[in-house]
Amino acid sequence: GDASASEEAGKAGAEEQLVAGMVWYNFGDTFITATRNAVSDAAEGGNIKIDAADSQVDISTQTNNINNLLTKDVDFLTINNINPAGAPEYIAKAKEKDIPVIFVNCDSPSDEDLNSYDKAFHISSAAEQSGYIQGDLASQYWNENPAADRNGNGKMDYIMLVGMQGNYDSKMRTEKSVERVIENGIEVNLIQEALCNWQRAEAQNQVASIIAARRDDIDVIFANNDDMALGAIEALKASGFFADEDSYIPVLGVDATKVGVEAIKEGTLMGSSLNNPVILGSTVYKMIELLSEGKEITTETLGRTVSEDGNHIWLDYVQITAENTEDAEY
Amino acid sequence: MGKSDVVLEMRNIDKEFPGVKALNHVSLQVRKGTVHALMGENGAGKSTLMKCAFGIYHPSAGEIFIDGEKTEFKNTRDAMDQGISMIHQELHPINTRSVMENIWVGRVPHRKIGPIHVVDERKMYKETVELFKGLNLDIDPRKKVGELSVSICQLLEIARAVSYGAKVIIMDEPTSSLTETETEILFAIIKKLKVQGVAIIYISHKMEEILKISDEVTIMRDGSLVGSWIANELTQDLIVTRMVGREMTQRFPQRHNVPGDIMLEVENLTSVNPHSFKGVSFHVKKGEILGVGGLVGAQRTELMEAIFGIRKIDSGSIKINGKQVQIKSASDAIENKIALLTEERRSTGIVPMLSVLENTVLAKQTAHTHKYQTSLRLLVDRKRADDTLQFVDSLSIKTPNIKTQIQYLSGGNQQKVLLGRWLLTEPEILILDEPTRGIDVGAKYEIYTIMEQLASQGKSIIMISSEMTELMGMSDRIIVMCEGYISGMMDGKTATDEKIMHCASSHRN
Amino acid sequence: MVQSTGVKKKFNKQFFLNNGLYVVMLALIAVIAFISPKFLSLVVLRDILMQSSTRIIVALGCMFILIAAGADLSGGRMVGFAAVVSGSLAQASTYSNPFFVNHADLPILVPVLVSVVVGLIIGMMNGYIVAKLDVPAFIATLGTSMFIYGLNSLYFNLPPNNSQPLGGYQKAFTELGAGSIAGIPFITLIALGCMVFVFILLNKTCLGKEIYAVGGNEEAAKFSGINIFKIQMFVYSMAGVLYALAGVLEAARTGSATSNYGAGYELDAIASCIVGGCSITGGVGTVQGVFVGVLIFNVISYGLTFIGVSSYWQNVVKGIIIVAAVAIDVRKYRTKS
Amino acid sequence: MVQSTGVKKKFNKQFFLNNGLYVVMLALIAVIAFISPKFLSLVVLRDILMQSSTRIIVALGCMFILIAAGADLSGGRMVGFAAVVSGSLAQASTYSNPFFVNHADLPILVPVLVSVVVGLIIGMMNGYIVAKLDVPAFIATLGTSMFIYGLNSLYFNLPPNNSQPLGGYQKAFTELGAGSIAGIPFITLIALGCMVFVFILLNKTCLGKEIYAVGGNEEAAKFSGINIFKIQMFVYSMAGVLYALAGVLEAARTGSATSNYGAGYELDAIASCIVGGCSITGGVGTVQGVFVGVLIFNVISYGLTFIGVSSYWQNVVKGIIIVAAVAIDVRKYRTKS
Ligand SMILES: Nc1ncnc2c1ncn2[C@@H]1O[C@H](COP(=O)(O)OP(=O)(O)OP(=O)(O)O)[C@@H](O)[C@H]1O
Ligand SMILES: Nc1ncnc2c1ncn2[C@@H]1O[C@H](COP(=O)(O)OP(=O)(O)OP(=O)(O)O)[C@@H](O)[C@H]1O
Ligand SMILES: [Mg+2]
Ligand SMILES: [Mg+2]
Repeated sequence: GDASASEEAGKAGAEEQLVAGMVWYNFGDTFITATRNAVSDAAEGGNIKIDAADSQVDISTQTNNINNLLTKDVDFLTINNINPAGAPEYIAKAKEKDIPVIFVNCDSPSDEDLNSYDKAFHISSAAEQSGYIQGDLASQYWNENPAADRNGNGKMDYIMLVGMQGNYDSKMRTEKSVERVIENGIEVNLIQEALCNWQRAEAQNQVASIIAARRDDIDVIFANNDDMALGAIEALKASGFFADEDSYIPVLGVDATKVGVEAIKEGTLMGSSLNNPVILGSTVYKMIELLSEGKEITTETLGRTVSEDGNHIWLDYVQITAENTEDAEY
Repeated sequence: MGKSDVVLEMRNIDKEFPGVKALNHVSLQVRKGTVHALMGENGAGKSTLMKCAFGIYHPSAGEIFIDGEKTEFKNTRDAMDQGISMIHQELHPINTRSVMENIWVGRVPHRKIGPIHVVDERKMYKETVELFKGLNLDIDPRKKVGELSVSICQLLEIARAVSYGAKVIIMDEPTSSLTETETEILFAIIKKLKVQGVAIIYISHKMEEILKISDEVTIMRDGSLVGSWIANELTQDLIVTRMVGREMTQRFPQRHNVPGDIMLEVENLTSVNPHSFKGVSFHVKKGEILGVGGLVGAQRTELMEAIFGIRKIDSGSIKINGKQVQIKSASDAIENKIALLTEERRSTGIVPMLSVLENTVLAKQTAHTHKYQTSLRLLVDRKRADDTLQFVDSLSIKTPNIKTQIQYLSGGNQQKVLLGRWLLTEPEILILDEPTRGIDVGAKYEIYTIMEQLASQGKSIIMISSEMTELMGMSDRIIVMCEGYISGMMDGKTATDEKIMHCASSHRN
Repeated sequence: MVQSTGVKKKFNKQFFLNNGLYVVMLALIAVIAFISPKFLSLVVLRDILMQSSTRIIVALGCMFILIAAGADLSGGRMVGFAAVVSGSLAQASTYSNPFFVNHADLPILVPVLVSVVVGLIIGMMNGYIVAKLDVPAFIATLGTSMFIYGLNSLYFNLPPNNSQPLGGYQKAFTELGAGSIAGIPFITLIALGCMVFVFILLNKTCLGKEIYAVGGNEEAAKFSGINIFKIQMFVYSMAGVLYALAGVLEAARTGSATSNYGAGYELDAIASCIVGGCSITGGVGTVQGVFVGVLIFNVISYGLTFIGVSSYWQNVVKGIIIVAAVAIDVRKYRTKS
Repeated sequence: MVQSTGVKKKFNKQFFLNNGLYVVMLALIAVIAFISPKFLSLVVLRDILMQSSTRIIVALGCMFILIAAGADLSGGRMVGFAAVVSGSLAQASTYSNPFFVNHADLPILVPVLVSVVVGLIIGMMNGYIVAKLDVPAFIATLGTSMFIYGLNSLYFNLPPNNSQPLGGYQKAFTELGAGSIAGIPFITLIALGCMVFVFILLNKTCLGKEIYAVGGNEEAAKFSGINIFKIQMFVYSMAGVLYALAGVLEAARTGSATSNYGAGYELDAIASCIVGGCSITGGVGTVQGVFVGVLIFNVISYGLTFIGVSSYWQNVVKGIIIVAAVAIDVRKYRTKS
């Protein structure tokens, strides 16, 4: 039955343009913007119009946007979901309208929910991976550099710069990075967790204060994104770090933004990880295209690994350090 | 007096507000070196005409001539540049700034350093001191205006208007918040200005003043011109008749009230504020009108506000009908059947953006809510409107309708609304702080009549007044205050200007 | 004949001026409908009403404050706090990530009431700080807004929840936010109820009149026997209750809640009120005005998304429309000539 | 003897009351230093001054508006716009991800001037909307703030940048934000310069007196022939320029810029001003007051992080301190007895 529905959609497409409604959590976010741009690039010359809405980091606005797009009778719905609890409802609504729904770069709806509708998909990088990469890089540095334990207490004393309370990525990165360090057999000690709302200036201010208070205790700084990591680096520089090799402190970010990569090249940011927005954006578009043509989404048709039950596509984070900055180009 | 003497001429001025024709073909000629009184009932259009002459309003029709030349004022700056200055009926103090800055606002003495106008504080101070000396005023130029009393603000306003060195000075009720001493200061100033050839347009509802200082009188009624006369050709009665449009033989009503038992007794009342009233004792009887005289700063207002529960008392007691009462707020006072018509209409009286209706019923509605409510505790609009209309009629309040915002009424009519507000609470003790300030003769008479009627019904009335005639004409008894003390008490019938002034200026002897 | 057209023209212009806001809104709808005719549908109306509902309730709270010449920046954070508190209490006992482990399904009146009481307490706190401690309302409510945001974050971060977005509400609670009767969403009905309630309170009760008087001239109100402290306590408490109610409905409507809920709602609410004719100097404001104010904002947001204007351009366009709407609307007060 | 102690005590109490804000700030510093004595160090002082510098400049802009009895919500977005504009022009030609491809190193005066001119234009726009179109300042500036945020996002998203955080500034530009002379950061010196400039303008020039007059009583000012339009245009323009300057310095200080820079600065600035003695009803405000106001906020933020208070608790504590500080400070006005 569904194949014919897709066929219908395909036929309709010949005369009438298909519309994909896309809900993004924040247009102000660097990564999301890059992804949106990648989608637009992929859609260029295609038959599918993209209708993007900005949730402005607000679940309520996201809810409004989804309703709005459904009311407009879009043919596809993609949700960069910040409301995991709402996933079942969104799937139900899409099912009611009989349109495909794709959850993009967010916490996965439960298998039960995904399986309840054969046109529900989830494509995302695994947020925990970015945490693991940070953990591994920190552990590696710790093990290779005896001087890494700056206060000699045998523990990795770290600062955690948190993106946003209640945010899935933020939570995963905060938890998994340290978990991995512990798994690697290193004792850790939290100096301070600072909520910086993804902001560079905020991170810079708070880290300046922490340095003034605990200058000699800081072994590592984990940041949930590159912006905050770079803010921390700015504060470190201002208080004399990074002047020579002895005044190095490993700072770890996520995103591999262009400025981030510059900092890696410069030797201040130790490492980051890339969730390639171009791959994400183009794959999302490819999925929509396949669906519009009535084709099935498989590892072969999509060119990306599709899970066995056919509704998960996991994209990998790529670790970026001074050795492979060229991998961050996209 | 030839035509060439005319400095300011207004010809056939029209001005309309939504729903009101405020001015209808009004003409006015003001001569050099004279005082031209502008008279008329509340709402006659005096202030509106003057605002047209000062560029605040633009007339809908008509012409204005300065020294015989036709002109037009786009704004007040234009008017000032052409030699006009004005004392406004409603004061506009900049409370957050100093006295001298208020005087020189808009034209602060300065030096030019390149393109920058640097304030010359010293010069500003010196010029202020000189100005004040010339006008016989004693005010610290550095004081913040917010800390000064209304009367001082009024004097400042006068000084400011004079300091422009204008050809024509418009004075819209400059003495409404002055006592006689300060009024004398103003008259001296006016005399000096006349000699210098300055023309003065003088608006006042105080009859005595008019004939004392004016050379010519123009009378308006309901937005139209009644006529202009040389002052010596007029008598008070004639002016009143022409203003009101009917004969008025008496300024004060016949009094039938008989003072009875003591109603309110104040003993040894002392303010927590060391500069305010101290050890004040007095009483007022049922059916009595008690006048309270004194100079500015005599603390009469503070005393009454304290009795009304607004200001804190350090010691002393208040008894009503022989029973001691604790009054800690206005609502306590109202509950004890006290009403206070405040001195400053704008700051403590009207709620500008609310309607005449809302302003009238405000106090009664708060104190006796049940009278306006249904069983569901909802207000009945009809009852409120009835109460309001009753006073609009009985006090002949001029307003397009009772839904009009009170801020669009003329000053005198606002005052009547406020009187209505308090009469509605059916007080036993009615405190009136300068009740006829800015009120026209006709309306004054109406207010006096109401006072007399209330007193005849056995109510007690306390009237603070800086107008001697009113004080003597209406009071059964007069107490005089000075610097926070009660400095004298006398019978209303035997009181004289001299006696009152003597007590008002010193409490020690 | 010529005469009568002249009069008519003048009348039309006056009508246009007096109803500037409505005219702008209708023009806006016309433009959007022209671009995308589907906009004129019941579903769209329903969506917009639904999205406006919680905003209306917040704005009503804010209106109380503005009429009384106060200021309140705590609205947004109050919405967030109430959302999290009610969400944490409205979860189904079967939900796999419960905020409180091992509890039975609570009657949904419990989350509603608890949140509203929290709102009341915080509102009273605001009122007390403003009215008794004389702290300028702006600072007082900014302070409480930080304070309750902090509390909310701490509560939201309690184990085992650890800052996870709340979810898994009982059916009855979700129904409160998403259900409807005869096609009209419950929350729209609740908002309507609030509007009627506030309308009656402000226009038909003594208390309402006293609020206007206090906002119009506090001194005059005091001299007339009005208890300023009582009125200020009342308006801030009332606002707190309305904010909390909005928060509860927001949680129910979205089926979730985080500590970031409601961020920025206070400014939106103040803006809607002012667009709707309130003044920050107090003494004026009507329920109808505020309703239109809120609606304008929501029609713009919804409409621009509906015709596919990008988020960046939306901001540009929104800014222009809001300013233009008010610029047209204020012309009616231009009596000075 | 007894007498004299009595007098002394009274004097102390009066002194305490008159300087409530300073007392609170010193008490705060004392508590923090007690917990962590290292707080009393030059580095900390330097950090706090540096972090306060841009905030002071924003607050000074805001102060102009508040003195003139206006309101301005566009400050934060103006900072963001200026940061992005200046950042895009201050990049080194050698940077691999330039905003403008193939350009030479521009003299750093160019980004500074261009941003300041942009600030001036937007400030003038605000002034015009408020003074000529009679739109309430709150709405006018909210509208422009949306408008410029939209513009900023569009500009920031231009290819090839596509919303990537800006970076790779010329050395001279970075130096402007991070450098110092004799241990005093440049940006602190610039903030100091702004304070002196504003102090002179407000207290020593006719224009300054007129601004106070307009804010203190607009009618009085108008009747005295002051051109209200001119004054309002001036204060909004001046504010725009100061916001823009702050934005440039923020970009230089952080070595980056995104369109989200400055979000929320406007409220912080208003709050600092009010804590420092400005009133939203206009006519009052001093440079010293605003300086202390800004400093208090920054000492709290810095100090709480310094002693390791968690972010969530920080909000709770901040809210309480701000309210308490102002509650103590306002007692000095309590002359009514
Ligand atoms: N701004 C305004 N809007 C509407 N009506 C107004 C306005 N100003 C004055 N009026 C009306 O114009 C009429 C004349 O008012 P005006 O203030 O000139 O009277 P007045 O003669 O000065 O009275 P008073 O002696 O009480 O001061 C009144 O009916 C008043 O209600
Ligand atoms: N400490 C104060 N704080 C605020 N207002 C005050 C203070 N002292 C006096 N006032 C106000 O100043 C005005 C003048 O009051 P005061 O009692 O000094 O003079 P008065 O003799 O009553 O003046 P009048 O004769 O005009 O009634 C009153 O309106 C009063 O409310
Ligand atoms: Mg260590
Ligand atoms: Mg008048």
